Amino acid sequence: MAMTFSQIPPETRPVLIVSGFVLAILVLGTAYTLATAGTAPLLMPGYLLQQLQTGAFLGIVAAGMMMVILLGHIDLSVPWTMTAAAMVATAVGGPWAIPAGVAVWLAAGLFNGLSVAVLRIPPMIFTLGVDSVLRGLMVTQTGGFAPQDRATGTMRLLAAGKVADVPAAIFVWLAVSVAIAVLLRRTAFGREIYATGTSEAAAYLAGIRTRRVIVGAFAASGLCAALAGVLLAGYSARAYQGMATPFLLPAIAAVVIGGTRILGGQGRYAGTFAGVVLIVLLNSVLSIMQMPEPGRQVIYGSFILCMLLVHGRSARFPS
Amino acid sequence: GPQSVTGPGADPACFAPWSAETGYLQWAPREGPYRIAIVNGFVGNGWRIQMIKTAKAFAQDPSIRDRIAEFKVVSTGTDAAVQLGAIEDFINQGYDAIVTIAVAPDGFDRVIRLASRNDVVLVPFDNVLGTDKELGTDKVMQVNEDQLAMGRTWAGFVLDQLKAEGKTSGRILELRGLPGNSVDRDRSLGINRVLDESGGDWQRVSVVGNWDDGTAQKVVADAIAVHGHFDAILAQGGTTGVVQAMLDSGHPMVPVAGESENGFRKLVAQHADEGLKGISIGQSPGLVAIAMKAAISALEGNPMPQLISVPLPVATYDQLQDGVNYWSDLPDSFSTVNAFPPCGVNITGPAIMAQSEADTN
Amino acid sequence: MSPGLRRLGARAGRKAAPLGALALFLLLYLVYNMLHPRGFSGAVLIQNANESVALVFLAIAQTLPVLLGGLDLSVGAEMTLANCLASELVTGPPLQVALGMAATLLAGTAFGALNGLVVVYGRLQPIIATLATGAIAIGLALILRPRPGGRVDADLSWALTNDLAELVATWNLADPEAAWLRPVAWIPVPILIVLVVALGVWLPFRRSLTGRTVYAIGSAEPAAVLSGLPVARARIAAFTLAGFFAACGGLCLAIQTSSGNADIAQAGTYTLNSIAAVVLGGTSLMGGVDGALGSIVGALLVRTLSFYFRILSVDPLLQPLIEGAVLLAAVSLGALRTLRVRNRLELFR
Amino acid sequence: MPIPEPAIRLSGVSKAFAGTQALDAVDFACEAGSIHAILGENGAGKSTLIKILAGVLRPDSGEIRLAGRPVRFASPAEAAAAGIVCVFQELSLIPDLTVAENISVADPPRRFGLIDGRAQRQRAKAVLARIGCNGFDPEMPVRDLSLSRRQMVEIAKALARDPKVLILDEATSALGAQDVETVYRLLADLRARGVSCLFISHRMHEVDRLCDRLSVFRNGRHVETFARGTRSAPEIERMMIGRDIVAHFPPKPAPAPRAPHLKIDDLRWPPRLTGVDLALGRGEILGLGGLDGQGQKELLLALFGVLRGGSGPVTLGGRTGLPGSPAAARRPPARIALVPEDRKTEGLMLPMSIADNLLAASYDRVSREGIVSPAREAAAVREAIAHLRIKAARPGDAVATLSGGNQQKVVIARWLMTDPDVILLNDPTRGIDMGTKQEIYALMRVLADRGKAILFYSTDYAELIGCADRVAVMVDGRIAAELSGTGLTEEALLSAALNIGPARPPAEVPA
Ligand SMILES: Nc1ncnc2c1ncn2[C@@H]1O[C@H](COP(=O)(O)OP(=O)(O)OP(=O)(O)O)[C@@H](O)[C@H]1O
Ligand SMILES: Nc1ncnc2c1ncn2[C@@H]1O[C@H](COP(=O)(O)OP(=O)(O)OP(=O)(O)O)[C@@H](O)[C@H]1O
Ligand SMILES: O[C@@H]1[C@@H](O)[C@H](O)OC[C@H]1O
Ligand SMILES: [Mg+2]
Ligand SMILES: [Mg+2]
Repeated sequence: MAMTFSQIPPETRPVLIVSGFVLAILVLGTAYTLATAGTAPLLMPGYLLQQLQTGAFLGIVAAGMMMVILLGHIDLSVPWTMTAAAMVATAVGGPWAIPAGVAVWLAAGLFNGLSVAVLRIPPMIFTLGVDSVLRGLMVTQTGGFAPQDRATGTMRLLAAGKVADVPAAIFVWLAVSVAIAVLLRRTAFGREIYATGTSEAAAYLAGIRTRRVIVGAFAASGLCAALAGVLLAGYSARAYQGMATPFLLPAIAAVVIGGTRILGGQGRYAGTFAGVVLIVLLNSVLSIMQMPEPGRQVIYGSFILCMLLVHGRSARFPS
Repeated sequence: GPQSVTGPGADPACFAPWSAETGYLQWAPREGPYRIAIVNGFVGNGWRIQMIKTAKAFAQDPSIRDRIAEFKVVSTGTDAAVQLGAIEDFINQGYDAIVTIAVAPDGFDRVIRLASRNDVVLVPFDNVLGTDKELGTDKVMQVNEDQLAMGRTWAGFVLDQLKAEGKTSGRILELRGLPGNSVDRDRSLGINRVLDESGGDWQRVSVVGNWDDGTAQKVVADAIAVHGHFDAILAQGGTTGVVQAMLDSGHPMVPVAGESENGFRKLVAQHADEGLKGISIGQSPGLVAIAMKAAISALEGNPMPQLISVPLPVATYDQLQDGVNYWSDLPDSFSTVNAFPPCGVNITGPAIMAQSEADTN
Repeated sequence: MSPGLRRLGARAGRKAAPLGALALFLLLYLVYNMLHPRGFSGAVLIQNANESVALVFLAIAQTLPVLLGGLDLSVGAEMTLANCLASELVTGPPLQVALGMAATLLAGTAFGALNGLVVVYGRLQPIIATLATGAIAIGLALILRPRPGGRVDADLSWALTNDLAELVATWNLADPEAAWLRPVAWIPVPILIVLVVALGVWLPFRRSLTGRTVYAIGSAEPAAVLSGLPVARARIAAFTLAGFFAACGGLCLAIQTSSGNADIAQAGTYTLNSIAAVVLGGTSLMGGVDGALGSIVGALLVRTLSFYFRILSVDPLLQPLIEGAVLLAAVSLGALRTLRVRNRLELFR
Repeated sequence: MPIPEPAIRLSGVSKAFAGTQALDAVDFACEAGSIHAILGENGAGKSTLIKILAGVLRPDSGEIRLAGRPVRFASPAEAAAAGIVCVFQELSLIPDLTVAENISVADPPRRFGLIDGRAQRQRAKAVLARIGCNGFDPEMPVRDLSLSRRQMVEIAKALARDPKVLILDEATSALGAQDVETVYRLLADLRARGVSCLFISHRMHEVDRLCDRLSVFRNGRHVETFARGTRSAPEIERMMIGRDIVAHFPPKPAPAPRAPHLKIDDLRWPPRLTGVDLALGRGEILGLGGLDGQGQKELLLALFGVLRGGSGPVTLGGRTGLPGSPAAARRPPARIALVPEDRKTEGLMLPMSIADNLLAASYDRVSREGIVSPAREAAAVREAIAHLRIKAARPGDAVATLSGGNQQKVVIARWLMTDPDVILLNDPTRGIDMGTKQEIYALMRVLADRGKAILFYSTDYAELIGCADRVAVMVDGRIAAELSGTGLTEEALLSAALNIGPARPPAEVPA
């Protein structure tokens, strides 16, 4: 086993590890439910799909976040990019709701990207500022009462609707996934993200427009966040403050659990995808167990930790 | 600091003592007009915004306008250190009264001590402080509706509805508020005591909705997804979201207890006959106005109850009247209960809504 | 321009950030006091000190991981854990109070050490490892304190949240009117606490081999290894100290609020603010340069902003917007230097 | 009388890395008080050997004896404690610490357990004086030093630990002639004091001048050890490479009049460039000489669009103006390529695959409608590896696993893929073995003959003389002299670099 495992290309290992953990969770969770309630919701397609539907929003956010993390950067403006997009979409309403909402990425993504790339401000801090500015804008714009905070029909359809018993949101997530995967593996831009994330100086001297790459990645992250926000509003039928708070850290966790190097340069999208599934399932198991908040936190933390430790063992370049 | 005195206090119709045992406080009278500050904590929901708007509107109210020299509102967020800092700062700035919603029921010892040293009237309301000699809160004047009673009334009503359906056991969803706040704690206590006393065997599922429609809607939707069916839902805050979640998931209409959001009352009015037997008790954002008034009265040197009780505005599904205690043509996210005529607080929910429209564009 | 001059320039450039931050802070704080009805009074200073001390400690804590070129996302949680622990232990007879404080600091330090061990022997990136351990810390805090409450010795919280005179008076350590006391009587105790801890812990650390190694790792880890510096020890030490300083913050918070509160949101806010403080203070997130003093200034900057909202009447609905905008402005100003960089290769280090 | 135990003795030492046997059952000894050269082409295992001695790497098998006692080092610290101090090929200085701090980084002078700044400064001054670097202030951060200064500090740092065994791994590769002289004197004087030195260099003439004994390594094996002068240069090279080398430098074509493709008039980027005039024609190799840090690096960077605010008309193939960025420089019309000074930080993305490093500048060439075509990609990589004979197990391996020389080849190959008109080379053969050097010399000539214009900075005079059609010597950011034909001699270069003797006016290029 170990023998064969070491032959697998290093960047693929995390994907396998995570997938392994997904299976483990399904098995353990089912064992638990069988023992306690005698039911096995985790194995019922209906329940699983419902969970993946809620996972879709996290998945889309994580996809964008991965682009930024591959550069060794981070985007903390995700929560309010999502919320702002949702609020704008619901406020505009009508056919223009979705375009209007998604357009928020311009504000967030490009602004982040330019200041990180040109002014070279640490994204950790700048995106944090952008997050609170967006929050401020929304609070003032809505004056607390969202003027009109109901999701439009289309939004409901995309987020909560079903196609052949499969939630539409899942298809959106899959579409985004394919797009990102191709972008990363098959386009110059994707390769340049890896190069820039590994060594910006070397990439720059190789004639790569690293500034464009950085801006592009943040734009992608903003775009995904905005899209996820609009969908989330569709799913909960409304836009509201704090709707996106529970997405930031899980998104980062999913990306890193999926084997993307937090310092940039390495990571496969498949890993991120699996990471999202893993986190979603973990949460569902915890809520099935009616695990109280303290326990949740401890388990959640320990879980991520041991995931990381497992990766550490199979890492290519130990820090 | 204030002296402990014996009642009766000023204007009992407005400043009703909590109970017979409630003590009275009296500050040395001082010349108006006064400088008053509002120190809010959490800003995450419509209720707080409406509270702030009410406060601002009431400061302009003819009944007190000329007794206020300066009026300031800050929201500190949920960071205790910052809220305490803000209060202490206003004490330093020489404000006469500070009206506040505490981010936590205790930890205020220092500011209480400073307030009484500097003869500043500190008036916690809504999320009040634990009343306790050691905490020194026997020297503060607080304003609130009886949260325990609110919880009990909710649970009592719901149990009656269930009994009427012939249910003495089943699964009940409790939707909690913002963790750590006294309001959340007391309401939950009230609810669960009644459930315990009822003797019925109730499986309880409890989720946290932060008093916010959106959050409430999401967590209720998840709870329904996990547990399938609930026989009743006891919600504090965000009740519109609760019913919305039931509708979206096709959950049968069952008895629901909740707050006084216009949206909730609209939905109850619509779906009562399908089984949405609702009870709506309003924690009134207008409390802030009463607290302001109480502060002024105290500054004028009147004896004041140490704990001022504002009656629970209860409306059950069968008492709802469009245009009277809810407005089908207005948005969802404001609290219908806002005015309190016995106290001369006549700013209604719709009025505030109107004003907010004005503000936002 | 001679090479020598250029190097002076370069060094100034490296120090420019903290100096700029200091200047900005002094300016803002001066104006604040001028606008404040009781400006330049002991009371105002005490209040500001109390409100800032926890964040100041967190900023110091965050500085060490940042110097390593990492981030500690668990400082807020560590602070909360300490805060809850203190609300259990720091009460009762004097001895118990003293032991309680010691135990609190010890616990935080231990948790920090745990972070260090995980990072070093688990070979994990700090930022993500502490994301996980942070959750664990919060979990533990919640177990200790499911809802806010607890007690902290009343005299203690009074004595440590006022000026030196009060402290002396509260425990009648000496005649409050004593001549030797007068000149220092006005100094707020929190400031003294920070000074004592900073001088007593940070300075020696910075001048120890371990401290030097922390800087070296942030600057060029492989080189540090080749040079035979105690890399692992330094890493663990850095996170351990971070835990200690975070615990100091938590203890101060407990003393100030005389209670404990396991508030997840608050922990998050403090962590992010600590990062903001460190950056505003000029320590490069790339690691290696500058240090605690800058971060303290950064923390004070962050706090001073919110002071303004109470003297100017700003619509509360506008406050988040203003806070964010000012933060952006501050960091952007610091970054304008990069536009003057003439050799773009320098942009990348 | 008994033969004294050698200072160091390795027996049967082996070390393997993923894929490569870096050291293979090596027996090796070095006497006390001698300077011992270790020769071998890139990847021979030299650095690995000394990393094992210095406690950076642990051997898979075998034994190390220090003055007869068997030793095992768990860390560089332990090795240093035992008296083995190493100047590493990839320098071990901390950029953000000052020179003084770096010199006594791991065992600073202490007072009451705390670092004593003053004593530290004095110690630094002292050692710097010993290597003739009184020039600069020990309080300045190493970040601001040129590569050659850093190497001197690195050497000072090693001295400060007063070693019993001093190891220099290509420690002089970036030093100008002057510093090299100082180091020679230093080593001689250490030898006199019974210190033994292991000296790794690819510059034969250095080795000849300096070393008492020479050991040749090839493919991780110890080939032979012998006293200086007992073998001829060609013999040694044969040992290293395992085959004969014909001529060192490819023949130069007869000087022909060339229309300038790149023309620089009075290019300024104060304070480093103070008015550079150059003309370079297609098919020409123009060498850049002079002591290190006279603005050669800046000149290349300016031409490549890295420096902001450079002024002075530059004409490139008829067009005027500097490119705004490497991105712009790379593309038509400019078509410039730069092989940067430090391949590890500026040239390569070390953890990425060899393939990705090769393609970094040419993704557009291997993709259709923005989508990278795997087939073209693979083809391009295969071609590049073959063309420069890069020693790599799999194109998917991290470029970090290649030895210095092969890493350099990757950088060059990357740029050849873009088919540039102008090629800027910044000391491309630094730390590269003879075999590879020769390949690069030959390659340069081939490229020139294909009509490329090549601007080539080197710290190695022999190389400049051997390869360049003309050499422009830079002093203080301008061209002090231009040498060509018979005027191009080591002495001429040195005197021009030191600005002694009649500085010749730049020879006009006949148009
Ligand atoms: N830090 C960087 N990362 C990536 N590319 C860069 C960077 N700096 C410059 N470039 C590239 O160089 C080109 C122009 O650079 P830049 O905009 O910095 O010139 P500039 O700042 O205007 O300098 P100048 O004043 O000399 O024009 C851009 O197209 C960009 O691709
Ligand atoms: N960290 C590593 N991982 C994998 N392979 C390595 C590593 N370090 C060295 N090698 C391999 O071991 C062999 C010897 O490398 P080494 O650096 O000792 O050669 P060298 O003689 O120093 O070459 P150069 O003269 O270019 O420095 C090379 O084939 C190299 O690819
Ligand atoms: O009292 C609660 C108030 O504090 C919160 O802000 O909104 C809901 C109310 O029930
Ligand atoms: Mg520009
Ligand atoms: Mg080597």
